[in-house]
Amino acid sequence: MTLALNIFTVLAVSAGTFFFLAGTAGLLRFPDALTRLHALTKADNLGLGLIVLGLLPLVERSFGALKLISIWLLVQLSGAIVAQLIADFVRRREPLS
Amino acid sequence: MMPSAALLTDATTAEGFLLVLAIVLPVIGILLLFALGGRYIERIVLFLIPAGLGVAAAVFTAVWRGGQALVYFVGGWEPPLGIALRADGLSAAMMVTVAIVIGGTALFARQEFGQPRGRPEARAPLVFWILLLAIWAALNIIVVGDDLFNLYVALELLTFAAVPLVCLKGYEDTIKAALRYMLFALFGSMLYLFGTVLIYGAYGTLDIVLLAGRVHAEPVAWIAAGLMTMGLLAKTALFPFHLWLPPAHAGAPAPGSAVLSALVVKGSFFLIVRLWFDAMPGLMNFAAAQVLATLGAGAILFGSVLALRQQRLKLLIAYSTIAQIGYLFFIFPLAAIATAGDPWSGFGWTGGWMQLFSHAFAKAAMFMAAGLIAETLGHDRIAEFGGVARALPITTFTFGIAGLSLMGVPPSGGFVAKWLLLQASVMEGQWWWAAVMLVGGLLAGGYIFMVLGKALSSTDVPFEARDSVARGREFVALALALCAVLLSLVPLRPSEFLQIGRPAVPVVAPP
Amino acid sequence: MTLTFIFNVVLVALLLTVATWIIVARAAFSAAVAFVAYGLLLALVWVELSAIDVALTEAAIGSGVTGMLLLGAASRLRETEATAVPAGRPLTSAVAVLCALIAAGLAAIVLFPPSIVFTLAPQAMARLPESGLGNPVAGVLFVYRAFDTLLEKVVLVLALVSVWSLAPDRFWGGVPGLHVYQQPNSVLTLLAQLLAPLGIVMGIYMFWTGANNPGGAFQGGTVLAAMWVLVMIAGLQNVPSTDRRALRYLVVLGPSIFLTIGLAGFLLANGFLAYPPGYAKPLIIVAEAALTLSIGVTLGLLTAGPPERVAR
Amino acid sequence: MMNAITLFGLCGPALVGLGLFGLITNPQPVRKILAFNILGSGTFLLFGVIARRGAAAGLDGDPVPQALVITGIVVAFAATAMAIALLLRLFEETGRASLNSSNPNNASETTDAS
Repeated sequence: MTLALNIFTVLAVSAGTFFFLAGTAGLLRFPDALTRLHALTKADNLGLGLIVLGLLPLVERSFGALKLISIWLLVQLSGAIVAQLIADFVRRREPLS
Repeated sequence: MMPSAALLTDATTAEGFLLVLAIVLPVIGILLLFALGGRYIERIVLFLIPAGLGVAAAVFTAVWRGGQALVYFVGGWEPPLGIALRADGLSAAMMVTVAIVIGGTALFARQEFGQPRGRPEARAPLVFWILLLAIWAALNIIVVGDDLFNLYVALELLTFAAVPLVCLKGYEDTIKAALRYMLFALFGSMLYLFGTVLIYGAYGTLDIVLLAGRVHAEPVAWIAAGLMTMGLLAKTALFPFHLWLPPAHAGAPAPGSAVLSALVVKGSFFLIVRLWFDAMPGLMNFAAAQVLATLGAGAILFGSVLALRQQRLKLLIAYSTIAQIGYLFFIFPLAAIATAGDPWSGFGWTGGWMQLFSHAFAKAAMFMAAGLIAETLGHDRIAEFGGVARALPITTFTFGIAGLSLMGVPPSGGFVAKWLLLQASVMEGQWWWAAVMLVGGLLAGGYIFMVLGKALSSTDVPFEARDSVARGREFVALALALCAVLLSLVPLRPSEFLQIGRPAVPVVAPP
Repeated sequence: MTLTFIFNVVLVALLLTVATWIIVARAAFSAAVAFVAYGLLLALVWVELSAIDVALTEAAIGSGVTGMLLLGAASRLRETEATAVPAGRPLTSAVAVLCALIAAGLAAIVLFPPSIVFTLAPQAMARLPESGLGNPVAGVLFVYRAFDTLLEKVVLVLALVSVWSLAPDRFWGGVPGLHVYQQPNSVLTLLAQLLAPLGIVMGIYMFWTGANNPGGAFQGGTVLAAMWVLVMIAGLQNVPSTDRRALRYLVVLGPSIFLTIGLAGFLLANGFLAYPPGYAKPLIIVAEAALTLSIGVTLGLLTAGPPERVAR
Repeated sequence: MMNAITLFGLCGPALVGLGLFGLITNPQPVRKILAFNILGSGTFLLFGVIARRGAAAGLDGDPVPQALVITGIVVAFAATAMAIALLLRLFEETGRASLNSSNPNNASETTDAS
């Protein structure tokens, strides 16, 4: 059981890290602000979600698990809204694109 | 929560609570003024200034009577875990000087920075009084603080109070001067803090008394002392770190200039002395002392020559401050390496401090006089000073007798100081400092007489009659200048009071 | 070479890269953006150094509020950058050599530490039970060195006075020039509505737990300040005018209560800033509660800047 | 031997060097303020390493330096806030944000009747 959980942790965290890497690559390579934003938010949500999911079995107390999940939720919330704000700003500054 | 067996020979003394009071009183004033606002300025300040003067006098008396330092362990926690306050003779004398200059400044500024009745709270008055009280609190901590980090916080408090004072008028030039001052100060405080960190790492305490027994002449101590000294020199505006001072001190309103020049730069100088003489007594050697004094000599010559070339009175006085700060640094070669006995009983020690006290009174008086002249004329261009003496006889007289101290001519505290320092440099066989002092005195004579000569000359344009209110302020400036003169009553020998509570002759075994 | 060590090497490499970028980057705005990232990396270093209290402070104040101030300044000053005249090359090289020498000297001190390691940890721990606190850092801040903490609060009040003093005379007592987001009912409003209640709970929790766990008045107060600024920027609450009595009382509330408790020590305990036996913890909690509130208001006002328009 | 603590300990001096360099050479005040913060964080980091090396009595570090760093961070923040406020005010007055100054003797009257 522990082994299975450990394998799960390794897989999930690795997958999460991969998404972060992909997101960073997108941030660096994509041509304009909106697509970069797209890459970044996707990676953030998925990557962090997977990492949190992977870490959950390692947490000893349920309060710790609650903290982990709330971190993810908070990042989701702020990430989504900040992305909106940036997109809004870009749209207003460059109405043509 | 009684302190356990004290590690020190010192323990909280009976009158130690006075030191807390000296710091807390102005702090209460700051909080009250901020909360209650401009309408209460008169009442709060009118209560606090005499109370603070009283506390300073009480500290002075207690040290005088007891013949030993006052000590207070805050919260009952002894160092190294806790913070100690300690007032020796020197601290007590500093505290009284600070209180008198602050008190004088308060009287002088009452009219200029009064909250106008029946009007909404005005900016400059409220800010001025809060800053003045903050400078007072910070300086009181600096003179009695015994913990290097606590002193860092006090140093920052002093800076944060001094910088806005520079640009209180809000003109473009003064804001620029304040920003430059701030950047110098940031540089200085970080270097000081870095040295503090190194000292804690090497010796496990920040208490000055404990450090004296632990510090050895080794690389880490040298690097720490070097960085801290450099940082404090930047705040003291010793040549070649003086660039920020003239525009800052000249740009502040007159009472602000008085406090900045008379007291604020002395705060960081005081810490340099605490560092080398109290915290790290085994570290000072001939070469280090010569370097510091050489910078001082540079300041005297450079500051005086530039003062001579100024066309505006406030800038002239500011450059004169740079020069007069230079003399203070002669204390290092002339007191640190006393040929006979301990440093405290030598001529150099007393001479250095007399220079600080007399300059504090004289410079405060001089900036006030300059403020009154500028107010009357509407400008401070020296070339157009003709007739000032007839219009403002008391102020011109004030400027003159304050000038005596800067030149080092009797009867003045400046004469006592410079005479003692000359004596010390002859006794120590370091005649070169004597030569610099003589040249500095001549140059000071030059710029003082340049101003007086213009002021005494006649003019075709008659002056308008002044307000009668200004007469009171003229007398405040005169009183401070007379304090500098009164210091000449101090006997021309090493002061016993300034030796009270000084540590025994440092004996630091090599590592 | 353990995995943790490799992580630390990467962390330090990143930290130094970002720091170098902050110093050499062409645009001040990108340097300020990098500074926020730098602060977060630094907070990780503090975690690695087992100084969680400092990590929280660094993240909240060092990176968060300081970063916000710097970003604001850099964006307002953007058009002035072209006019700055860089220092000459010989001077720059000389200073670079000098700074490298200083850094090398300091590095030598790190590499060859003194043979005796001094620490106050045993003394601090031995006397901690007297205060009833469980967090030794809180013990240092509110018991052994409470005087530093009190003075630092006065420094904050003074910094606020100084910042306000830069207002032109006609705006004294007016409203700070915080830039409010122009579009009402945007997603920012939503963020403020969702995040602010959570953040306030978080800030109070951080102060409350600080007596026994990492946290405390500074960190909690900073979170409160951030929430308040967010609410103001989102336009949910007006930026208050600086002549409001209540605002001034809130700023001095914490320092005043702390000072009062300190002075009461003269009568009730072993002197200034000493606590009567058995009452140390409740008194510290009271002081910290007031300080958290005052820090929140003061930091918020410092971020908002000097008054820039007349109160309505 | 190189361990993580020494690594962080070396990071401190490097940051101090960088910060000093930026503080002295960069002409823009806002960059000087940034450099001051780097200088400060290097100082604090070294203090943190000293604290970590003082681990004893069941603690992972000496709490005294840790507490001092917290106070230091707050004071450094206050300094930054003040410096930035000054800089922004200068910018509003002059439209510029540099200290390239004129001779103080030529400066406009700063000592008029006040």
